Amino acid sequence: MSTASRNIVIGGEAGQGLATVGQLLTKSLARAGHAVHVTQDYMSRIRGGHNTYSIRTGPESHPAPCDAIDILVALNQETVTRHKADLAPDGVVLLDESLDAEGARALALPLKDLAPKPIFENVAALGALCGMLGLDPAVPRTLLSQNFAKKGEAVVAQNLEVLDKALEWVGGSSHGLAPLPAPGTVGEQLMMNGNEAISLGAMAAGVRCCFFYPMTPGTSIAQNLINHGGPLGIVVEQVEDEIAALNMASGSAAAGARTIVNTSGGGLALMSEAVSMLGVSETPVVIAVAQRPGPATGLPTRTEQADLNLALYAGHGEFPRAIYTPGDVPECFELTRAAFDTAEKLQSPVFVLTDQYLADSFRSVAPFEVRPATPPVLPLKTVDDPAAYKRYAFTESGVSPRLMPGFGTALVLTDSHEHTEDGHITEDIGIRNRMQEKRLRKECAIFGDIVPPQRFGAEDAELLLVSWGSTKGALREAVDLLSAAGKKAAGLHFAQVWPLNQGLFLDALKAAQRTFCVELNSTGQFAGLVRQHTGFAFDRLVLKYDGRAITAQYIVDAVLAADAA
Amino acid sequence: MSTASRNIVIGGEAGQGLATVGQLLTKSLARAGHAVHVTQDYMSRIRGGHNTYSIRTGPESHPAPCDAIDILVALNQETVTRHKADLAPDGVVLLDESLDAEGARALALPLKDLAPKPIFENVAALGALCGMLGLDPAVPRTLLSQNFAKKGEAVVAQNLEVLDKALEWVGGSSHGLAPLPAPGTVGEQLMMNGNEAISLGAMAAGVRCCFFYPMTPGTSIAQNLINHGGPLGIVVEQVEDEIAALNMASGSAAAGARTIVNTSGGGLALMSEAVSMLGVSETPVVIAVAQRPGPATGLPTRTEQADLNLALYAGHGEFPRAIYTPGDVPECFELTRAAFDTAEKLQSPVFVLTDQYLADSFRSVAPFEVRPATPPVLPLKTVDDPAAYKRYAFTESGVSPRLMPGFGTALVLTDSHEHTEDGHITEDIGIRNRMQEKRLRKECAIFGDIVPPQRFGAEDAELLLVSWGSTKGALREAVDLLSAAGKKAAGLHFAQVWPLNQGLFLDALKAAQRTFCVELNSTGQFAGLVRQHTGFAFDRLVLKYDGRAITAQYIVDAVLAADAA
Amino acid sequence: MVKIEDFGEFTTSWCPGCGNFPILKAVKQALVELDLAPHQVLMVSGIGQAAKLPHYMRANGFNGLHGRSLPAAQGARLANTSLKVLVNSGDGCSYGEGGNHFLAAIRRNLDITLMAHDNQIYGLTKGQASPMTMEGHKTKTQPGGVISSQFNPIAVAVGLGASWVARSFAGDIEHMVEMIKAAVNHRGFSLLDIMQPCVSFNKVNTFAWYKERCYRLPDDYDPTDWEAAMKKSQEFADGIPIGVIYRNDRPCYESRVPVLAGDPLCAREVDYDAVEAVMRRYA
Amino acid sequence: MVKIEDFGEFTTSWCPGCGNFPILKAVKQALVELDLAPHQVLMVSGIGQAAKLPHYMRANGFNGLHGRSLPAAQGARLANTSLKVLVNSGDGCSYGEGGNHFLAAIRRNLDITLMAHDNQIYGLTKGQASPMTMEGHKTKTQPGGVISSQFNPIAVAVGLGASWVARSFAGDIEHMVEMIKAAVNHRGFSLLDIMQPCVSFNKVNTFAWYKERCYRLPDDYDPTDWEAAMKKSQEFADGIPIGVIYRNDRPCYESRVPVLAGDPLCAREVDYDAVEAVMRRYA
Ligand SMILES: Cc1ncc(C[n+]2csc(CCOP(=O)(O)OP(=O)(O)O)c2C)c(N)n1
Ligand SMILES: Cc1ncc(C[n+]2csc(CCOP(=O)(O)OP(=O)(O)O)c2C)c(N)n1
Ligand code: SF4
Ligand code: SF4
Ligand SMILES: [Mg+2]
Ligand SMILES: [Mg+2]
Repeated sequence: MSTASRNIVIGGEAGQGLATVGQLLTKSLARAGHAVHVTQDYMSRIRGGHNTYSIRTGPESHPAPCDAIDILVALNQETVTRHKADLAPDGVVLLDESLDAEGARALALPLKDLAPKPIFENVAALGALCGMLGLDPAVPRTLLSQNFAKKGEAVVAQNLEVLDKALEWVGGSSHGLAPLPAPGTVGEQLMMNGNEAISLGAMAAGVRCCFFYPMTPGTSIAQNLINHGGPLGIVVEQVEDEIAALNMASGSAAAGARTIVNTSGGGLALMSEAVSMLGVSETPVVIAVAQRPGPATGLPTRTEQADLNLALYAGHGEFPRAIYTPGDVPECFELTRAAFDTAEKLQSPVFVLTDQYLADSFRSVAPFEVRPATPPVLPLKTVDDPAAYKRYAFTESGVSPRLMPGFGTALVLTDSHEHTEDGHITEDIGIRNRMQEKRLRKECAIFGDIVPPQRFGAEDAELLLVSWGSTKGALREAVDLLSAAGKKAAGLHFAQVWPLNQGLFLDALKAAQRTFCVELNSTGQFAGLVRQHTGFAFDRLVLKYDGRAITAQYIVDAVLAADAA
Repeated sequence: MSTASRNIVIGGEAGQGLATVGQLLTKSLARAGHAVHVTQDYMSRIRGGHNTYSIRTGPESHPAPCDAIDILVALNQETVTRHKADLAPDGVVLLDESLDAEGARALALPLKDLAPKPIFENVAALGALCGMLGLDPAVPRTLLSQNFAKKGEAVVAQNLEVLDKALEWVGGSSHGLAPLPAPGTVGEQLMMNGNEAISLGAMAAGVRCCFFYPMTPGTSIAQNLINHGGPLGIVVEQVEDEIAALNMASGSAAAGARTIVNTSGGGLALMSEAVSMLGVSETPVVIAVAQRPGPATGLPTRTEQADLNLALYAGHGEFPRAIYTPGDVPECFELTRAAFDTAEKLQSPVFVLTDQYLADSFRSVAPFEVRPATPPVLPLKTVDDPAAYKRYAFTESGVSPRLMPGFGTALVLTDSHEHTEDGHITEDIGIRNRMQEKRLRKECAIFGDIVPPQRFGAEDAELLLVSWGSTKGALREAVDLLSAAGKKAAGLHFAQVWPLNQGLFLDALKAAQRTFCVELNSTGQFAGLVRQHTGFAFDRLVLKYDGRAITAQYIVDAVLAADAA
Repeated sequence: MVKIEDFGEFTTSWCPGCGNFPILKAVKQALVELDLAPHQVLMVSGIGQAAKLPHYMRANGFNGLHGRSLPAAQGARLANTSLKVLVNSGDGCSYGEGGNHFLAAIRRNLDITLMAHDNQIYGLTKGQASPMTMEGHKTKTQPGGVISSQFNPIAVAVGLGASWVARSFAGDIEHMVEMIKAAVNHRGFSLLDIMQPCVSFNKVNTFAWYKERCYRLPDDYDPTDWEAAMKKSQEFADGIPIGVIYRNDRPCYESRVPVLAGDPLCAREVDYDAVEAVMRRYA
Repeated sequence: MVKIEDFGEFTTSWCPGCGNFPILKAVKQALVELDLAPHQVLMVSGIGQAAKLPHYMRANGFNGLHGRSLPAAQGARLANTSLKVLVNSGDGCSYGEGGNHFLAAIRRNLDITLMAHDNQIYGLTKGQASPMTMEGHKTKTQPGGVISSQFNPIAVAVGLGASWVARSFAGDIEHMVEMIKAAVNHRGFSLLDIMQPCVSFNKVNTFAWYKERCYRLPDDYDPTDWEAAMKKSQEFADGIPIGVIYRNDRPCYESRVPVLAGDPLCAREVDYDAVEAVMRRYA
């Protein structure tokens, strides 16, 4: 066990409230100044089965999942049975006395005694955990007081009493775990997962409309906008199907409202035709896709990165698009906000492509600057010469001034056919060619904004590990582990995978002795994209497609095995 | 004007019957033993506008469109105005005396005199054309007799009279055109377009179900099956939308019936989710996609090859598929038939990807052998040990024996989730990995069947021109023209673009001094695919995206320009 | 005052004699009488012959995908509630490919108007059966006659308690104008199904066929009587009632979503303080 | 004789107390009483809690995509008319995502049975409103209450002249068995909407709520009376009629398509002479 971090895994059935304990604990940890990283692993069912909520924390812990468990909180026997083998050498099982530790080191809680009613068991567990981790008791106390304030003072007092009792009990027990070292001074921290950060990024971008059809793990993006959007002037509509969602978005966006649509791979597949409509009609919509493993229904609540090709090629015909692949929670915020500006500059669909792991991964993060550094890029409300206005006017950049209909006498005609500058159907060869070239040319309008891949590790690395999207934290930790093992290793993480600007990365790839592309899929989609556009072939793919998040150790093992071979 | 071929362009408004004249003429030409190649260019409207029906013919003419017109049949004035500049030096306009030849060499027909009623004008035009081309009058006479037989002898007689009168009139006129040289002896020829050949291929494969939603230029595949399918035991159902079409297909195919779905790019986009369902559920369906230019509605009646990426990546998640891209009418037949076997071997979706040009291009072809050389690959009806049957049994090849439900007591469970061998939902990591690997492994089952690219031209070519799909004829002619111009040129045509077997072509690409990839799109999708999977980058792309078919001259010009540069 | 000339004159690609011409005329006339200028309306459509209408008049327009006119129209309406949103699309587009959106739009009751140009056929794709093609009608793709029963938009809409349901006939411009005006004035989703002869592909339901059958609902017909409306919804082959078949006072979506009160959403600025406040809730 | 044990027993992932359990039981019981063995039926579903049903009984099964159970079921039925095809899926699946297929299946009238497990909520995705959620019902995603009016599958089906329309209640196994048997025996598309408590996410339409409202249609109710059926279709919050609400004798699709007579299509061999003959027509 590292002295500076702990990996706490809460396991139990769906419906047993493991997320409740987990969320109280993570918030307490974050408020105490610790770094927190959550991985949620759950089945596609409402009750029963086996789920886990894993918290990696400590003053300097890595934002990635890891395998070895320091504290296993077992809400049922199955949790002990399944995970005891993963306990770190000095790991402990925390469980109710009625359960069997199956030979593992354990701290058996007298939950019946600590909690006057079953409903208080969560708080008792929280108390025990805070005690074992050595958190300042004031932190969970304040949190509980705030959480239950709405329910009245009596409820607050009862909960605090349970908390104190559990803290006291743990204080008197001998679990043998050292308390977490105190963190240095950190400012206020937010506890937020990827989907929440995407929603907040959209709010900061001035999103006005969100259309969605429920689909795990994308749904909570809309949910967050529903929870908070009213006062901000946001309308969120759950629609009849995914096709309606993106077509409705094409209408609201063409009318001038910043619009987001959230879904997962299956929903995006259904939206493919409408993606193409956004392309030809030059309509900006941000599409947030939280991936889960396919094909088809696949593993509906698990994680994967196998829809990159779909995001790249959804829709018939050829038109520009951009794809952001945030690697952590702050990037979810920043890149979603950026996506709206990019969509408006490109007048095209822009994707924010994440996955279940990141979508559901709560993390401690510093508050964001909600005011943008540069003013948002917005469509026009009026033009100087309304009679001369043409929605698809030919310009050098390919970008035509985009006008909202209805605010002046200029008329806006948005169209799905090949069209003339003013949006009317045409079959003219010359106009067709110029329009298609105009549309493709727009990609240059955002070329300067492409997010450069982020590099970490040795400058003169021999081993270069490349990743995109949610694997960023694990990649970074893997680079640290490899370096610690004496390898000259570095990582290169892509938070934007399209368009590609090879000037930003090709030299680095070529300079490395061995290159690895790390992806949560079974074919190496990003590696294929890089090769297609640069000719560069990775030496090895490090792939994983079992639906679970990747750990640094998995990457390290794969790299070392390949290196030895 | 070549002595051995003629390019006849019939132009007029939609609704003026240019296709009727065209079809009568092409059939006469084919019966007379000439090679015939039709290019149809039409607008997205029912009446009015400007359409053309172009026939390239002669004893040894090329199966590709060409620009210079030998006989321009003008059904209206606009045709003269638009196309007179394209007349070959000794080209002639054939038109009614009421129209103005605008200075071009012309043969003005006294249609009013020749045809007793406007309805006979088509036959009069046919007569005039047959006369100008020097066809044996017996050929059109027999054709008309057969065509009008159902309407009774009087009608036949009237039509023959008009025909004879027109033939006679032309005989007495001085149009200055040499008759076509007599063809050598050729056997019986069929006149068939790409979609008809696809339908016939499906019939020969024993297709049982066709589901479609009308979409130009894909619709006529279903239409042909409707016209002829009844006696063959084929059910064709026009459904409520494209999503229904492919999901219905998943049901009928899972039940054991060979099934085809036809559409165009926009329809395929809508089917994307269901494509993925075929992948995970291991259900064989043949999807015939006749491309038209996008994005979105684009140019709905024109031609393009911009949906290769969509066919490659439609659907979320990763699973095998195959994509055939026939280059001519016989390949439409052969490869559609092959697609059914491949689909069954792969238990996955298989695409037959064509485009409007080929779909609508009537050609003279030798009759096909409708009996397959090897027996069709079919699912099982019964198994030896019904109780032990598992739909997704793990096998070395990845291919599990596929059973039709209902013919024995063995049970078949088809599923869209990740599943166990017997088709039940699972979230087990080990099974997931094995199932995903099993599915991908199936690609090897068809690796040996991959259609090798077809090479023509010089063995030791310096210039290598590569194409896929409908551009085959133009490519071949371009190679001939380049060779005639003293270039060492060769062509390599891909009638199957996925899976790729680089062993079949990479050496050839590398051996050439300069390579050109010819595609009817604006980004070079096939070139990208080749680079992604082989690292090979073409020296030049020869692209065209104006919605019209490519000519050999277009390719030659692009190649020579690049070669000069 | 808005004049009919404000909406311009365009060459169309419709067949001579097509029922779309009088519908276009009626749309323009209704807008004139409603005093709605071209920039105050958004004409939305899908794909089909009818759906080309936005290209044939001066106005804001959105010509989207086949079957998807209603979602796009509703999206635009949500973004800008100051726009009058009118949808013109074919029967195939509105009831076939777009069937699910039709159901949802009825239930959602946003204040938009759907004019379904109901020629009972797929016109643009050359004469396949549409959901409105009558049982037994033989077409090229249904040579044995249509087997599926005819769709009934009126019955579905009334059955679901749609807030405004009417039918009209392309042969009666005056009636269409009256209906379009009433539809646009209705606060909520209004369905106007317009019987439209297709001279090229529907040789059964011709101008004469409709002319013979379409009759105006009598003055004493009470469109608020649901049962009567349901009964009317079943009349077709022997007589087609035209007029407002059903209406009720269900509040429209806009009136029930507080966020939509005030300025059009698309014109609002970001309130960063409020965003900041939301963010602080995650601390 | 088919026995209930033939259909097996499986552990499910449904919540204890879920209304899906009695429905599953009724399905098995009905098949036993119909003497249909596991290999003679094909159980088709989409995605949702209800849609997991084919995994919980021994039978042929097809568990497809969310909203797409009806197309898949119809495809299978066309391929093999000797299979009895039964569809079990949620209200969201059948009337939401699958709305357009619902309309088409009614009109097409293929001989399949749809059992919509109608819990008036999206269960599997944790409690968003479904098309059947009642107006005003507050959910996590509709915190202000649902605005769209409730979908009414009965009204739509009867309005379109569906050939067999019924409702049942998961709290009344005997009634469900009777209805399922009648539905399967009906030659044509049969819709059986089953009120199904979702104990986890629908706290409004609970077992007690349904229990209080569901009443059997009286013996003298005439399901062939369209007007009466239309009226019945409007009853819900104050009393939910269960039983066969409407039926008629419309011939089913299979009986109208000559090609389907005889052997199942999937079992036929290719007649190469006939193909050859077709080819010769192009000469
Ligand atoms: C997704 C998709 N499927 C099919 C088509 C082809 N298509 C264009 S218009 C049309 C039908 C038109 O019928 P209708 O909506 O009744 O309009 P009409 O032409 O009769 O006015 C079809 C099927 C398309 N454009 N997009
Ligand atoms: C295309 C697609 N969209 C969304 C989903 C997510 N999803 C799964 S089940 C479901 C709704 C389930 O509701 P219902 O059909 O009523 O079934 P229930 O769970 O209530 O039985 C949704 C939205 C999906 N699987 N596929
Ligand atoms: S095909 Fe029919 S609907 Fe289309 S323009 Fe012609 S007459 Fe009108
Ligand atoms: S969530 Fe509702 S419908 Fe789903 S299993 Fe639980 S009780 Fe049943
Ligand atoms: Mg129509
Ligand atoms: Mg439900």
